Amino acid sequence: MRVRRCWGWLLSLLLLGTGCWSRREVNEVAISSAIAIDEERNQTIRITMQILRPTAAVESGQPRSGTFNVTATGPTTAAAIRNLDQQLSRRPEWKHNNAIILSENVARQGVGEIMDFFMRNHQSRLDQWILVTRGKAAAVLVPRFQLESNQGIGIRRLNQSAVHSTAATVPVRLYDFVTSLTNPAEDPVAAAIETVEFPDPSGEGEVNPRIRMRGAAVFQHDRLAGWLDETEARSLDWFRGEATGAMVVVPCRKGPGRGTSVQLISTRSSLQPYWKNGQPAVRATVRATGQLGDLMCQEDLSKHEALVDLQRRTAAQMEAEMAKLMHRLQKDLGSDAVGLGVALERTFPAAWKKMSPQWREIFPKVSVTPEVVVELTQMGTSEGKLISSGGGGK
Amino acid sequence: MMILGLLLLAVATGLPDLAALVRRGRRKEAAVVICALLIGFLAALSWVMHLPVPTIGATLQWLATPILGKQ
Amino acid sequence: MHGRRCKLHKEVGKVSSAQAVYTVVLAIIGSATLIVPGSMIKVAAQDAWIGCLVAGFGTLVTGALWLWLARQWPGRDLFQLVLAAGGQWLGGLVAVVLLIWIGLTLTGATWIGADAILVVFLPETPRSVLAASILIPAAYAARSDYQVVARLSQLTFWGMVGLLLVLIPLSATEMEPLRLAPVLANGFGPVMKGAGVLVGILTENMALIALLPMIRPPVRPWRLLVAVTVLAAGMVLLLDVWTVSVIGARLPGRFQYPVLLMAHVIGVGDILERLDALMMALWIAGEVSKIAFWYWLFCRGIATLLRLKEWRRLVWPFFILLLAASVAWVESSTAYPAALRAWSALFTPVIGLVVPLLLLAATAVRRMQRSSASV
Amino acid sequence: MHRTAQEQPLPADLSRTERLIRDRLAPCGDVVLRPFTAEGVPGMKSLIVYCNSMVDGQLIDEQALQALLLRMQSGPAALSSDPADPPTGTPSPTMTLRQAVTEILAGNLLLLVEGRTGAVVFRLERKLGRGITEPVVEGTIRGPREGFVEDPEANITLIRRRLQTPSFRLEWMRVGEQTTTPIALLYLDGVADPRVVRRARLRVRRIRIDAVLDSGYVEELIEDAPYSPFPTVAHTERPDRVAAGLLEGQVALVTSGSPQVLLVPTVLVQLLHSPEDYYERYMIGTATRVLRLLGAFLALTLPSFYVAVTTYHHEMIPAPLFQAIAAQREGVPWPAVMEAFLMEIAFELLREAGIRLPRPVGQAVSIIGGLVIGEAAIRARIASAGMIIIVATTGIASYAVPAYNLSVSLRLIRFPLMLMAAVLGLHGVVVGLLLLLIHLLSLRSFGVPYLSPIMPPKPQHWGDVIFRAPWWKMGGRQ
Repeated sequence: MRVRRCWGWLLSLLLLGTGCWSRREVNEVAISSAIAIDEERNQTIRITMQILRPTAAVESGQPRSGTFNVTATGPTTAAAIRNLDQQLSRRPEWKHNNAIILSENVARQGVGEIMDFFMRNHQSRLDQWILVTRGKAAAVLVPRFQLESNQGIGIRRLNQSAVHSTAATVPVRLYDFVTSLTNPAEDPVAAAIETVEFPDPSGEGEVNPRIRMRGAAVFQHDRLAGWLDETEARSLDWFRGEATGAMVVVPCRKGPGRGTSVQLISTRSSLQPYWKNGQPAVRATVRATGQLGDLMCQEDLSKHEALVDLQRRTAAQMEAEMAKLMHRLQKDLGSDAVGLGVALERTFPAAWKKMSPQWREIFPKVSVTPEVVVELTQMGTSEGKLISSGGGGK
Repeated sequence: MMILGLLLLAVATGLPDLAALVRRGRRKEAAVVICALLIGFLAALSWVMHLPVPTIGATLQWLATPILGKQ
Repeated sequence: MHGRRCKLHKEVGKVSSAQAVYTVVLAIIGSATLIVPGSMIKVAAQDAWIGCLVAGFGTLVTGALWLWLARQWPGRDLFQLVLAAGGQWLGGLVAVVLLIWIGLTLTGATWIGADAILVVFLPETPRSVLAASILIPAAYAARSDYQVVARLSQLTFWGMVGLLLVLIPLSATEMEPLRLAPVLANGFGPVMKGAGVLVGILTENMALIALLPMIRPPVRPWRLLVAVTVLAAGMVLLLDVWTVSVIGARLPGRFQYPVLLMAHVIGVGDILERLDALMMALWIAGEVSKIAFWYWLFCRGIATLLRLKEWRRLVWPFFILLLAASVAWVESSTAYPAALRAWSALFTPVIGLVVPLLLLAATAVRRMQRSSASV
Repeated sequence: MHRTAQEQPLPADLSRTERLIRDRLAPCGDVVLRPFTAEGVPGMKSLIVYCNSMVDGQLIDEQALQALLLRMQSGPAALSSDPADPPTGTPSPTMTLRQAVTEILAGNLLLLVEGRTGAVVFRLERKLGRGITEPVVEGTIRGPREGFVEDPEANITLIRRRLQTPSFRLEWMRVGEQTTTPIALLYLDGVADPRVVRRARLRVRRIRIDAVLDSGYVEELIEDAPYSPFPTVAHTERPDRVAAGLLEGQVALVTSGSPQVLLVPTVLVQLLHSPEDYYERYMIGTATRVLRLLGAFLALTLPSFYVAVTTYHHEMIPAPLFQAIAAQREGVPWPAVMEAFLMEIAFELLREAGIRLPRPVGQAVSIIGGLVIGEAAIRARIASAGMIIIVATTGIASYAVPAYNLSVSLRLIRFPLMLMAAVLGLHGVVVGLLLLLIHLLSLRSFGVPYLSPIMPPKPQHWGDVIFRAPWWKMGGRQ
């Protein structure tokens, strides 16, 4: 009698609220893989969403691409996304969205409010990637990835490769981006992405646009402050300790030669603030381990001293790049993308409380001394210097 | 529709116990059960019909104003 | 001698001390694990964990008062104790106040449980259905008496500890102990406010009195009280430290349920995407254990107060009343913290200090009358 | 008057006794009453009564009866201690009419002698029944192949041979007005909890039913929670499983005419263990047991998880898989839960058909049926491929549960769980499992909590719940 009653009023409960709320069948949903946000005149927001066509993956038939783009405008982000419903037979769903691409003019106007929707909505996941592009953001969704089925996965793979191998950009997730947005002591950074026209190598002249991730976009609070090129982005990665891999080309010690390339495998960095005669100063220590990529110099690395010297020169090269970046950030862009403010707040909370109102003025005067230690673990399979090029060797 | 559901819920939760109590002749418990069901049903009805009954949170805050001061 | 042995021993009545501790701990922090860490961090930022220590010691004092009272009237559960100590009128009044407090705690916990599921998982489901889906298992457990509630609480507590033992190492990569760094950066003010949030909830450790007569002897009440308060405050402290070190002290301020947000953050580490389901399951189990205990105490209280013999028959008839109350607790999630603060401001001093002292005084007066009468 | 006549011992006067028995049993048609006189003893009139469809004709030995009569004439029937003497009778002077009727119908021969009250009983039951074969349902790869048969004595012999200990206790009881089926209650003194034994004995005694044709009747009448889908009484065809149960403190009930022996009290954990875990080495035993527990959990929750995740929590499925599922479900007209119900019911129908048909045909039907229906359902857009896989896996997983009655109850509970998954998604499933857990926690089998070694916790037995501790670790301290 006990159990029967328990199922009795459970069913009566179902009667109370017939139907199943917030229920969305798998085939009543339009899956979004990437979202691009542009800004039209008088501040209306244009949302372009790349929707996956599930059946395309199954039916062979005529070669229909697996995705199509849908675009709509609205006064706010949420309104714009809701307006997408007018064109879609199914309700759009961004639970599987991989990337959010912001156009330059959106970034310049300020991204604070736009991000609010993605933090509030229960559908958006925190591990989406945030990117900024120079031209129109919708343009990034047009080119077809050769290796991937849609833009979302393509961008995700590009970001992951940026972290592990090239470090040509500063990969940032929605969660990190919003944390730095909410923290007054920190200025956000985002990866830069662009569409590039490559003439088709087979020469038929059919130009197919490709997507490339290079450089980064640096913000001042929530407004775009400026762009960093590839090498600056890489040194920013070393400051923040985000990327693990990078390819550092070190000029030859003497004589002609293109240089020695060192592939970094893992980098760990930390910022230690200290006081130097009354002014805040920060020591940025980076410990990197790497291996020799190739040797296009006349040197002979078979001896240990040459190896130690190469390690020192690589470290010096990295320190120089990092110093150049700091100069550009402090003098031209005025954006604390490196996170000096966060380090100061953590180690000297009392001092930081007094400094924070004038941080914009103090920041350019903070002296940052990068200290890099590089350790080359292995020289690859060939040993010392094998092939001498040009003048028939010594 | 909701009211029907409420009625069904009241019957499903209250009736078996009430019947058992009446059968065993426990009038006092039966009385308590009946007023529990009645008050419950009225409270649920007032919520379903959106009658202007103040919520518990509001009454608590009103009572706590001397202690916490105006929020 | 090896081999098989008799595994099937007849059930021993009552509850073991360990089960009683787990039951009371979950009765305190069952629903608190959802909102308390968040609201404490909002108020006390990264020093929230110090608030837990302060609240812990504070409620040890109130618990001690209740225990001292219980020792004067051995062998009685909470409501029998109150009626015996306070006599007909005072006891009755105090019992009614206790019943109202238990009812509010019960319905408040149901509301927050339903709201957590609504906000994070099922945005379009009506709140009443979610509240009912949490209240039904709790009523079913309450109906099958305190032993089932105790066992459910024990399983849930082990589950929660197990889950945290899995989650914390997993989130080690995201963890930044330095975020706790500026300790007491802005003095004791916020810490006390943070402690205030928790004290209101930790005063529920006097629920131990309701279970004292149900524990298998030997019963050591003082040790149980300390264990309950330390475990409850310790669990909230662990959650505070963990939340602050993973997502910093600023972000939880902006989220309603930071602890559920952690599942996403840990998922961000691409380690385990499916953590939310596991975390949700245990949070609902914690919710149901808490509500089941208070529902059981509520019905027994009414039975003791009105001198009814059958308390089991009261469980289901009160279902509709409690469901309506829990749905009508607050209008929206933003109003909940203010209501919770009002609830704890109103009831913490009353339940924690006024009631025990009043009853102790009444006992003393009664003792003097009896001794003067017998002389 | 009629009642008292039943209770008094049979009168000395032979003719009255004959009349009593004749009007009681003559209408049966197969009961024979034959006057019997020994040559050497003209004065001794006596009467033989037996039921010839129960008694083995060849065993009736005239000479032995006459020799007995001779001895009885000299003095009170001295029981011949000479073993050479074939079927000696057991005299019972105080036998009442009702006992006499029961004995006759049980296949014994009664010798009534003039001038002596009561009767002498000769056991001449015709022994027929099938030989000891391998149990059909509970087969195992390793371990004894003997299965019980219908004859209770044979079953008890199979058990007794495995437990040659003085602490073995056997009590016979009779149940059922019409059938008076003998039921044997077996337990090990000192191992089984005396209170449990007393409760079992009491419950069997209190059975008021007209016929007991199989141990299933007894199971239903003595079980603890008739309203719970979970079985609190286990039944098995394996003598080694019964021996193991007795060693673990269970009480066995052997019902005459039924190859299933009941084991009470039974807890959930025992239903999930198979005797094979203890015959294989502990590592293999543990591995198969963990697999079985996983199978049981999947059989209960897999379809509802799938329905909940595909209907509500899309973010919990990795993107490529989600895309694939979306593609598969493209043409399916009804929601995931309807599709799940349809497929589950189809699978259950197939399973039931497989059992009902004769063995070779049955096997073929269930396998081919499954494949054909699955394939056709996908092509006809009735169900998606993902759902077919889920349903098939659930079906196979439910076979992993050793106790058939538990696997059926798990399959039954799956349907309400699916309904809750459809209404409240994963939250509904969690609430459903919570309700189930609370129900299990409140369940008791003969006073023993149903989730016994786990909750209330008995750490000394935890070695044998999920894992099977090696023997040298099992049962160290008491």
